[in-house]
Amino acid sequence: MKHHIIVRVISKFLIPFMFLFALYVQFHGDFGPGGGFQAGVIFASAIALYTLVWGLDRAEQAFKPRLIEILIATGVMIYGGTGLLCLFAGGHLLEYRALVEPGHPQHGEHLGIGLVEFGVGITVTAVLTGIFFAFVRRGRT
Amino acid sequence: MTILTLDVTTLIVLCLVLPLISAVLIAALGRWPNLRDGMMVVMATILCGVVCKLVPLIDAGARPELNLVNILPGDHYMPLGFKVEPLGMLFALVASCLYILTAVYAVGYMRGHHEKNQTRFFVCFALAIFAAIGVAFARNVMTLFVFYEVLTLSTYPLVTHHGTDAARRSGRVYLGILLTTSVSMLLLAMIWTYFLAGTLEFTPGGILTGHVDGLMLMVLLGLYAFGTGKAALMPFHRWLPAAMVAPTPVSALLHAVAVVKAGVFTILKVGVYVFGIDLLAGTGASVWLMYVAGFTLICASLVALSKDNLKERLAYSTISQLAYIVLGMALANPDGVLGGALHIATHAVGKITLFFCAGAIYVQLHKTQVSELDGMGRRMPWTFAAFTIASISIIGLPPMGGAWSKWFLALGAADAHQYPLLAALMISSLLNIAYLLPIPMRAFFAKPKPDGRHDHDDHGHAHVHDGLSEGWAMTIPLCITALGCIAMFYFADPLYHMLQPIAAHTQTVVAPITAAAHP
Amino acid sequence: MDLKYIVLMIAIGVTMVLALVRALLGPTVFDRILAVNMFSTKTVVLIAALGFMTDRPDFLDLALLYALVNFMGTVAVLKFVRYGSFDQATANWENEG
Amino acid sequence: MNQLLYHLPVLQVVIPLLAAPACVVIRQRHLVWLWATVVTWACLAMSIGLLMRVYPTGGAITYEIGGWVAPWGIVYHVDALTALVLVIVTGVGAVVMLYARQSVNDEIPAERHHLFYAAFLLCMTGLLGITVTGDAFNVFVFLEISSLSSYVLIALGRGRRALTASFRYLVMGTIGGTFILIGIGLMYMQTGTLNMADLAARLPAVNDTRTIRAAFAFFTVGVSVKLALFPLHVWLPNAYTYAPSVITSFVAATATKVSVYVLVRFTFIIFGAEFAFTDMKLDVVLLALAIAAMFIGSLVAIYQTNVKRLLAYSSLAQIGYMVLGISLTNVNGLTGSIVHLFNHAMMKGGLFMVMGCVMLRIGSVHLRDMAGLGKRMPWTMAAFVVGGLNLIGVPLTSGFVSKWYLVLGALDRGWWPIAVLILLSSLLAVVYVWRVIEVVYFRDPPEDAPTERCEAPLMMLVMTWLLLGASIVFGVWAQIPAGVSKAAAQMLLGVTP
Amino acid sequence: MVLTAVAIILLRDLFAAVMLWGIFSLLSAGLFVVMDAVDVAFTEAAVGAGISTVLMLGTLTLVPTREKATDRHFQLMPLLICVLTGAALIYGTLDMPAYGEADAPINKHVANYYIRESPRESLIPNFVTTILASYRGYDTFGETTVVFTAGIGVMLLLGGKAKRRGGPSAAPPVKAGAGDDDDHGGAMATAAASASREDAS
Repeated sequence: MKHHIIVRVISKFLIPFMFLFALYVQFHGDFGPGGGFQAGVIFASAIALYTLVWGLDRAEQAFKPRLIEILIATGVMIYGGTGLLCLFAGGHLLEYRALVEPGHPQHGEHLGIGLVEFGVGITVTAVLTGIFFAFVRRGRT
Repeated sequence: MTILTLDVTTLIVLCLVLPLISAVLIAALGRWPNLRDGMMVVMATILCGVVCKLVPLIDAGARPELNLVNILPGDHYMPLGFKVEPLGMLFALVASCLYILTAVYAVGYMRGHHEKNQTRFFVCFALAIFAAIGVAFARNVMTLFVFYEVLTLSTYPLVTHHGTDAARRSGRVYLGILLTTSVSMLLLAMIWTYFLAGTLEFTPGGILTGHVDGLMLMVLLGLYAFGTGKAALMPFHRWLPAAMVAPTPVSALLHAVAVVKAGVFTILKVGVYVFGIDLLAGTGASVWLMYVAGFTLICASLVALSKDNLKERLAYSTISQLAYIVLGMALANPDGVLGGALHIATHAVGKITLFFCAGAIYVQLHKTQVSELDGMGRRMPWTFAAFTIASISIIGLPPMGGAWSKWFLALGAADAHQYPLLAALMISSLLNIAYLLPIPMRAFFAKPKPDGRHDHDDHGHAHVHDGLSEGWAMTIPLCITALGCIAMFYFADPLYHMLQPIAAHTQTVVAPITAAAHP
Repeated sequence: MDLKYIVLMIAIGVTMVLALVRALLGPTVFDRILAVNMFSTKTVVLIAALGFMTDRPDFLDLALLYALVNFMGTVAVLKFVRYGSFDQATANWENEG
Repeated sequence: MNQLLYHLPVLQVVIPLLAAPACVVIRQRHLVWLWATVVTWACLAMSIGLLMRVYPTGGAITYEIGGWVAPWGIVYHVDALTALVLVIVTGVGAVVMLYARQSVNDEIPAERHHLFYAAFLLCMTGLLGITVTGDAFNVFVFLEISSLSSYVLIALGRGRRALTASFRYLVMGTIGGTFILIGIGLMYMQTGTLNMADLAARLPAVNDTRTIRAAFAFFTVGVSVKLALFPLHVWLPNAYTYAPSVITSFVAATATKVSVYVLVRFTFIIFGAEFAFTDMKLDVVLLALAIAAMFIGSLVAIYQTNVKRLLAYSSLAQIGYMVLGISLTNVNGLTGSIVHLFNHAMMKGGLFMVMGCVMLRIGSVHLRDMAGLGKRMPWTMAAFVVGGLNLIGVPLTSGFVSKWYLVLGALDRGWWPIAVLILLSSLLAVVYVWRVIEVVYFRDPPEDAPTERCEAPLMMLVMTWLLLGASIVFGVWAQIPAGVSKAAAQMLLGVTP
Repeated sequence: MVLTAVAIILLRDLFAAVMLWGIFSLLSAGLFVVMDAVDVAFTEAAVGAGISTVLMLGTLTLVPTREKATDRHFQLMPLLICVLTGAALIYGTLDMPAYGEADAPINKHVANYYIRESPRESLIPNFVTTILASYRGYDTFGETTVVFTAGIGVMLLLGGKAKRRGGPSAAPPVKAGAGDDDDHGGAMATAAASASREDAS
């Protein structure tokens, strides 16, 4: 089965690129299409590809189940935390302009949107990875 | 003693709370039967005393009230509360007095019969009394309905006490009919009344005048009359014979103390305080009810005649006697209503005696059929003497209490120019004679049947009769109630006096309509 | 619209339809996989071309995304077809590789 | 503090929402339980606080999320009706949480407790979010949260049948959700807005378009699936029967109530009573279905031998009452409907909790295994009697208050046969409740069955009684629930009190 | 697209159905592109073509790839419901404003405000992002929670090594694409994904 080498080489080449692209989608969402959700999906796809090629055990060394659980929670908490932060800063929930000093609402928007998109990205990545791992693990028996 | 100085509200509270406390204590003392039963009788006596304390006040024209809680908000004024008036006072008096005797008797019966689950039995018993007092003192239909249902539910375990298949089946019939009628008709009638009149308070002269008339009034009356399943108006009478599977003290409770009396009391109370007898008389809405009642009382008497089982015969007799009371209300004139109200008391005393006797006969002789009683009078002379007295009272002959109530009912029927009903009353009384008197006659004058099995039974239980202390616990109550039958003839005046306001008041309110009603 | 774009669109369209037909008809699994793969490649081309035509550079992101994700999808499909599991045969694979 | 009070409407949802991921992080199962309990009770306190702000003053609170005013952003809207439903959800949630500990220990593997409680909190979050939002699409979002979590939670029940039950619920629920989404989408098409108040203002202008009629149809059918209105109820019985006891109590007491709330809110406030009932004749449809539900639900319940399933069918009938009240479209009827949301939550939650106790102790809720249980678990079974009386609607129980208003509503509308039917159907309740009571108290257990006392753990018992006791208290003293419901009904119908 | 959808339903071979599903997703992405909704197409590409195919295949690794031959008697009810639903949808679209029409309500009210005001209120050129994360940021929060819920759900049902459920009870008849034990995760992930996708529209 030597020909698997093709898959492995290409994967090795592609996976970093996918991560990079995911980061691009994550942070470029302000300007082009995409955002946290799509970035998360691409991240998860990359991890899935890694798992497909190198197997679950190696993938789980990098992404331990416990870590995935915490990441899932973290993403939501980042999102909600941003919202509450706005609230404690004197605004309404998710009122990003409250995050920065008055007079620069647009900066506040930018900051807030960046933060929540980051939260979305983390949660989506972790959830999809977690689901994928759960399936693969279940198939093992 | 402090009770002598208690104010009237406290008295009402006590009337309601005492049976509840009694129930709790009975449950708590379940492990010590003697203590439990003694306590129960003591509590019953105190209760009776408290109720009696109320009587002079009511007699003097006081109408004490007690409001617990207003259930619904704002414009829906519907308090859960109590207000004592003569009719309720009478019912409470009957229930609480007879409760003492029934309690004593029940102790004797349950022990003599070695029944299981005695604690549950007595707890439910106390709860039933609580519910009966609640029904008696209810200030509005709502409160009355609440306690009516409590009464149904608390007596259900009594009816199914034996837990056999037959008992369960009867329990189903009992609960089925009582709940079905009350939930589907009485409740509807109640909400409808509220919808029409905007209140449910019992008010002298009624609350429906001017809100409804014609056919709707008849329908509403029908909903009340048939919805009160406890009044056992035909065709909703089946539960009463079915409930005969229960131990005899339960039958006494059902027939005399609480259940059926609560039924007819409800009908009387609704007729007087919700419809107002003038409205009924004026519109003639209750005429059909008179005939239903008349039909029931003749029919039930005929059925009673055909029953050989003693308790069943008495059950049908009760159905017939209840119809008298309903008839009294339906006549919608003072004499009729007074007669009906009085009949609650007189029938209660009479019927409880009969059931006490039946129970005593069952416990001592193990006889359930009338035909087996030949010659037993000599064995239980006191019991059969009491039976005779009570029978005469039920039939309505002087010098027994029943004479008065039947007299007034007959007057009422004549007043309303309902001569067929007058005839029905007379016929039914004759039938009463035919199905009641032969029982003591056989017992005293017929020769015992030479049946081996019976001899054996007699022998075995003669011992019980003589030796065990439970015997007197049953005999004494039934003697007392028998004496009560006689006493009610001679001392009916206070009762009559107390009840007078129910009828008197209505006479003065809308007299012209009454005149117009009779062509 | 310029004629060359129309020709381009028609060409891609016909290819996609042909791929679709192959994917529907089968008959072997590999026919389908290849057809789907081809179909997705053509989608990438189509999107890129559309982006070029309408002067929208964001479409390139989209095309890029497709290209990347498709690779992962194809690997997954192949592994499924070959091993019937995403994990089971990994050990062998490791040893052989 | 004032600051926090101002944010109460949104904190009500966000706090349980954020508490869910916190559960996953905490992980240690006792701590997670404690945390979830504290959070649910805090939620209850918040919703009571909200209720006190809108009742009896009669005001409504609006909260702009993100500071964007309607219709540009999403707003939260709290009025008397909302606050009542919030109290229902958080109240049942709080009680169930305290109850949950032993039951969950018994039914869920220990290593998944943290996820279980997280899912539970999410389910509650979803229901609260649906209730409190003033934005049509936001309803759908939170509907998804609550539905997804309840599918999972139901699937956790013992035995494989929980899975098929959950799957069926998933299929039906997804169809329902999609229909709701289509409805909202069509409305958006014609109005260009998603804000409820804005929709209400803009819809009358386009009422006669087919798009809005289709939107109405889709939306109503979708919600009917979610609230298990009679012909669309097929997911309900199995889901309730096989779910873990705690979940059955919670979901049965809250989920369908929130759906009824959504139906009420959309028909009366957004589409408008005139469009919904005069143009679309929704009242006739609902009336027919409600009556069918009342009778068929009760009749089927009579023949059940699994008590949880019996109660599930009884829920179906009770939902019929709620929908019936809506179809009466008058103050009394609607009051009955709304107060029944509250009352039924208490009684059914409590009854399923009783079944949870039974499940814990004897491992079955089958009627034949419950013979003679009245002696072995007297307090638990007494609670069942109380709940049963509530279902029947005996006076002084809260079920009676609901029926009172419903019958008055029917009489107000001049539909006295409906009044009769309402009462007749409660007779069927007598039959199915009594079947259980008879077995429990008056049938002797089989010879080989154990006879020793096996009362449920104190905490479970106390919580069960708390709910059922409340149902008695609010039956005797219905000022608050009936008052709030009446205020809500008047608000919905635009009647000035 | 219709052809593909019908084929997916009719096919018994679940694997082929998954493949066609991929094509269906590509086609719809193409449709979104044509409708000028790049963001939606982007999401569809990422989810539909990529991860959901993999997850469905993941499901197939756990269940037999051929659908069980349930008795295929003609079922009128589901068909009727489908036809009714379709008819209602078509009925609803009859009065709908034409796509892209400038004075359709959808383009005049809120959306118009977003397009006009969003550049002023935030520095972000892609107003879709602004809408999703700020104007309707709370919805997106909700959607994130939906995804979170799906994750929790799958872990609850599939996670853990211990096999909880024993007992070889017969697997109940299920619909296409569904296994018995593990379909929830897949279906839920799909549901979550589709929910999120709707959000973008």
